[in-house]
Amino acid sequence: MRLGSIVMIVLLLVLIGAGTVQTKSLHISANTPETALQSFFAQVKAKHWDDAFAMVQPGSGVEKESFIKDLGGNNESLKTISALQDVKTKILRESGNESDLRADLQWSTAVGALHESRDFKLVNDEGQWKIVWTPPAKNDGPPKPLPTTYLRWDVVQRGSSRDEWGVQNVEPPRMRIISMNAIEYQGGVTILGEVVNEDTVPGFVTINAILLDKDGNSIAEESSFDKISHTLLPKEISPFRVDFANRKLADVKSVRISPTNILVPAAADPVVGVFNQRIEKDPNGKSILRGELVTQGGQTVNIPHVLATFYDQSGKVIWVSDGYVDKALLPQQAVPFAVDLRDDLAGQVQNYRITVNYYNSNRS
Amino acid sequence: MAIHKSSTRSTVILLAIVIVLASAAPSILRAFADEPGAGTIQISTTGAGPREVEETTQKAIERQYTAAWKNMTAALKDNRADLLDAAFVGSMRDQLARRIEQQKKSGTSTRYADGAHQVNVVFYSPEGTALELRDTTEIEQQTLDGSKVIHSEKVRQQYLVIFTLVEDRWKVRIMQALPTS
Amino acid sequence: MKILGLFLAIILTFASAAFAQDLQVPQNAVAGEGASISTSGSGSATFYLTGPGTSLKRDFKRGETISLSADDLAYAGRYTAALDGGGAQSFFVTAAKPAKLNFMARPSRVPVAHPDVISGVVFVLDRNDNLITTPTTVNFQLGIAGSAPTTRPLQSKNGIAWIKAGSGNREGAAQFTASVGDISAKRVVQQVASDPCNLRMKAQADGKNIQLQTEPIKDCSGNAVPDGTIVTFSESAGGRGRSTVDARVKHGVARATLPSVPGATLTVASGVVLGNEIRWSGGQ
Amino acid sequence: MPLAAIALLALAVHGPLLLMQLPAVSTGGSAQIFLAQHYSQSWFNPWNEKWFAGFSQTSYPPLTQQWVALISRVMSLTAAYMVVQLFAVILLALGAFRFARLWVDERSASFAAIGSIFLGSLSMLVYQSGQLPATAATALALHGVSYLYGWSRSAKVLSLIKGFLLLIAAATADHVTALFGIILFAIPAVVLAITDRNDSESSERTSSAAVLIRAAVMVGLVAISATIVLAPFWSSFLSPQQQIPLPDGSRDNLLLNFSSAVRYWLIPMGAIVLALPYLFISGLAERRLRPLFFAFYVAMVLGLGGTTPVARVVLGRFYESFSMDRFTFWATLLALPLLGELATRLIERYSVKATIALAVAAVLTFSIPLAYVTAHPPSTNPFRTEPIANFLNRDNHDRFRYLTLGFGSQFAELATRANASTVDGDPSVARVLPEVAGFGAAHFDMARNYGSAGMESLRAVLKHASQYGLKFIFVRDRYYEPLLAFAGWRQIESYENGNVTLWSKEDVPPLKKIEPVNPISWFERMTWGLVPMLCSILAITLMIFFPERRRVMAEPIPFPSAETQAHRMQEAR
Repeated sequence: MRLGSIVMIVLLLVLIGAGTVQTKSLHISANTPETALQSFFAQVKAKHWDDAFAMVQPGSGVEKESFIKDLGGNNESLKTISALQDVKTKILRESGNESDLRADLQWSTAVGALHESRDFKLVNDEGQWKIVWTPPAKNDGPPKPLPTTYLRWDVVQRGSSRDEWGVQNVEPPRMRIISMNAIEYQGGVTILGEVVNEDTVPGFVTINAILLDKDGNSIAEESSFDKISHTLLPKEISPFRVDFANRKLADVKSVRISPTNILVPAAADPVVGVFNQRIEKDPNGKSILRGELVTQGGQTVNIPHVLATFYDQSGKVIWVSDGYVDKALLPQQAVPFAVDLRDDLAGQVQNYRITVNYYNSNRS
Repeated sequence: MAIHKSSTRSTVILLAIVIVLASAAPSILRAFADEPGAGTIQISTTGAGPREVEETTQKAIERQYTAAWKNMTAALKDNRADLLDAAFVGSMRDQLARRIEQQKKSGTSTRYADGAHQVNVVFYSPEGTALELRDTTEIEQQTLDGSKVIHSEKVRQQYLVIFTLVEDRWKVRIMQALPTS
Repeated sequence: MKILGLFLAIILTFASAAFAQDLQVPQNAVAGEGASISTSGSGSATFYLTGPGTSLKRDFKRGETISLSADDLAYAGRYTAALDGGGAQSFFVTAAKPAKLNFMARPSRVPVAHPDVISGVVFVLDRNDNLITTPTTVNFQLGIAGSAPTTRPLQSKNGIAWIKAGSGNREGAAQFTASVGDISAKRVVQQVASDPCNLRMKAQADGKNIQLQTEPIKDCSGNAVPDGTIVTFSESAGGRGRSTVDARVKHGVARATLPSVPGATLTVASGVVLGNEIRWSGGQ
Repeated sequence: MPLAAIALLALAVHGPLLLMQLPAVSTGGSAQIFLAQHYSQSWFNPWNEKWFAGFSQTSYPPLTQQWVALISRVMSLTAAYMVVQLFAVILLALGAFRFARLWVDERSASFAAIGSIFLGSLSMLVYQSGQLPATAATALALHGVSYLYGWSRSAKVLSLIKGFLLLIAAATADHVTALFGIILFAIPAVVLAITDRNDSESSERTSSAAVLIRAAVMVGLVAISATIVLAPFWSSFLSPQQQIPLPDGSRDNLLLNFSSAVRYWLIPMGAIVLALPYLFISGLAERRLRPLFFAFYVAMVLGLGGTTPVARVVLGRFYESFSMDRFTFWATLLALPLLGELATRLIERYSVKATIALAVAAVLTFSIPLAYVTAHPPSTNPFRTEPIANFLNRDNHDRFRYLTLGFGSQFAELATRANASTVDGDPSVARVLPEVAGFGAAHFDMARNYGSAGMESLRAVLKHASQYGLKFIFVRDRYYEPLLAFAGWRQIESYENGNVTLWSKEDVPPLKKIEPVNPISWFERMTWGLVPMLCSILAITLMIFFPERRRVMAEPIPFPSAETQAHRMQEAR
């Protein structure tokens, strides 16, 4: 029966071998440009920076530290709380020892899935394909720390005595919806608009929308969620977008919009400038609104969020789109951003407006 | 003799019927109080001002005032102050809680049976956070010591009620019986 | 059955009335003041008093006077005094003199020079929070430091007096006072600048950038808009893109830095108010 | 009295640890306590409003939770859980003895039972994962399978009744054991019954077919009854509900992932790893033991998870539904009879030295998992959930729903303490909210661990916060803060020195109760509420009051001195 034992052990080893080969096949291999890039991103996904950097063609300006910062993020940016989820690679050009590839990266981030399209050049280095890493564009000098002298509003809460009848409380700030538009898009109904804080104190606003049928009954209820800048300083305007999936505009008789606003503590800093805004076509032919974000104060912005409002000739809001920027904004340093624009609307857009919302990890 | 016997029997039967009916009187009176329309509240907003009463506010007040009477009746009957929070606030809640506390101590309780309410909104504050109404209703009130009915009466009563908006609900803050003119 | 019930109720009412002669209840009781109830007859009995916030049970000897403390009659409303074995009388306790004004002034912030934007509602209460339903004169006074206040006396109705007033032309903390006799309640209504009026900016070259600065931003009544107000500077350079900065007002003016693009158009706005426009020639 | 001694040893070893309530903070343990709390309050109504905005507890077999609920009448829920777990461990040791007795002599079976108390895999399941249902169901299944052997081989009606009741009880304790565990133990037992059919003292000859038919009758009866009793469970379990697979180390390739290999294989196997060559040689050496070896082999290969392709192929859609460590647990249990025999042989040959070595091996196998649990506690930086529960229980805060993010195993602990309802729930009892149906069931508390799909499903439910009355979110992992801030929640409070923050949304209306989804019939409520408990009580009563022949047990067993001849072919006890 020793034979039987040997057979069982061999069978076990074969099964383990099969399982390991199957798993291993997903790991390091750099025989072709595509597998090399896949392997590279497998290391990035596992955050094995050393192994990933080993697949980068050594060259001037390629430093491991900046390489890790580029892929793993820094300054508590969105990248630092992102994980690479999926990679799709495509060969753009192949010639002998050089190849151009495009990687469509899907990141899982704290604010949802993010897509990134990035082009890479690979060179064949003694049979192994290596990635030619383009270091991120350096800004002019190190960040300049500037003192923050803007004011801050604090809300002093009254002690929670049981009965506060007749005691004067501070009202929530006055907010006003200055425009609203309902459209049908991708099999659903979308409500677009803008809200302004007309008051002299900051406010926190959320927009709830209810679709009503011809009998006044509620069909669906949704909120603006993250398609709005919730904290509005005095006279600040934010766009909002409320999406209702699987609804038809024809079924909707009216829309009930209910903004909820409260007085909140807020700081007037940071001020973010949006420079060089322009509508372009990306390599895939899609319309994109691009620009650069620059903080004008001395504060770092960890996660910027860009909201774009698009207007037609009559000044009507025809679309609102948004995008998160995966790099932190350091004082006075420009960080590029790109926001999608619906191709079918690109021709109608006469004007647009960018609002920058942000999250700071030290924000209370 | 036969006549005498017969009249004695009749007297006993009659007395028995009277006793039975007398003991059932509170129930009968309550049955009357529970006639159709008892406890129903109809709110008129005619003459309310300075702010016009919104339809949703009117419905909310109707609902909350009905709940207030229901909760107050149950709280005073069973001596349960925890039932008050849903519909009362401030001094009215404290007032009822104090009464329940005293009832508990003395082993007494109060039963209310309210009839139909005719309610007029007399004031609705400009900013929409306070509302005053005048209610005319007929109530039957019984004071009980343990299970023994000490006193029972049925009166027509007028109340001045102030509702205030607390968080997201209208609650009774003042409910004051007015002297009958 | 209904007739029988009615008959019994009448009998019970008459019976109660007969026993009620045993009790002499106060006729003009005032909330928060003591009172007494005199009784007749002999022997011991139990006395019950139910009313708003009160439920008393006391043993006593018939013929004695039952005294009720200020606390027993703290609340205004209908009270019922009853004896075990029958006998009951009801009486009303009215609210005492005004001791507290519940003053709801709205809003706490208001733009200047707007009519009927301030409202004040006063609930006239005694010291035990009973609503004083007899008409009472309430004086409302609204004014800002340095100017004569406006005073209006109004009669309360059902315990409530209310007023609507417009905001003044000057920003600052307006004192809003309601008083009855020597009792008063004070609230502050912050009168704030209205929307900017005549928003103007100037531009200055600063190397590769343009420094933009507004003139002191004021509303149409001449009040400076509060610091922190958003002012949007825009630079539009046709096909070369556009730049914007949402600056905050600080010490009455707003500043921003934009890239210098010759031929660009510079505009300024705050909320829905638009300011002047500058065509940037490159700093010359 | 070896049985009593084994029970006492199990009590002595596990009693103090369970008294310390070690499993209370484990993910599985706290979830079981939560589910038991509902039975303690509402035995016959499985609709529990505190998770998933309302879900039916028929989505998890009820037996152990009902036992905990019953015992919690006289003590706290946590203490009741520990009592039931202790009972399960003792029952497991006795079951290991009974099962081993089918294969090996009494002395070896005693060693096997002692070994079961010190199993690393058991320690991991009890103290790390809090798998009370799995351990209890396996214990019941071991006894049940032994009676299956007795009935199949000798047609004893009492064995049929006991086995039937025990296997039903096992199925109503844990569905994975019902689907896979019972099969792994039953097949070798039935094959053994066929082998042993004519070895009894009786001169009557029995055919293989008769044994098989009897086995089929019992298994069929169990299958039908379990299907009827657990009907509400099967309908939800087998519905094509998508579940996002949670990364689980037990499905890793253990050769390529050392930490997973340690956690899911080396520590559960413990000193058994050293005995593997013996198991392979001895298990195949004798024809009678081969079925046992093959069952062990299959369980071990399945327990290797992603190291071989077998588990993925064999388990199909269930592969990603549960952790593979229970297959390793079953493998170690299936190895015990052979290990018991090995212990007997070693002690025969090396006496005291062997005894000491075996004792050290057993103690190490048992203590290393405990050290691992201490080093890798189920809840890192445990915190007090009382202040959070107090917040939810006061000022009508339970008019709204809440959500926790990053609470880990303390998620269920908070759910047990709080009166308020959450939109989340343990994935083992997953009800998929309509909003997240497109992404699959996920435990929002650990949404980030599910990757993009998890975060998208979290976004989807947050978008409908108003519909669910979801106002309060307690965050223990700052990872989620940007999403909440951008979505309109504001931080309003912090607890435990800022370790946990409370976020609130202003415009959320109070919750609307959700009516039971697919409410079950009165009959189903009754069978669900009564049959599992009755089966387990009746089975244990029968086992105690109607024990099988004590022919062998009457003989004194020399311990630890050697026995000259091993008795292998004795009946189940």
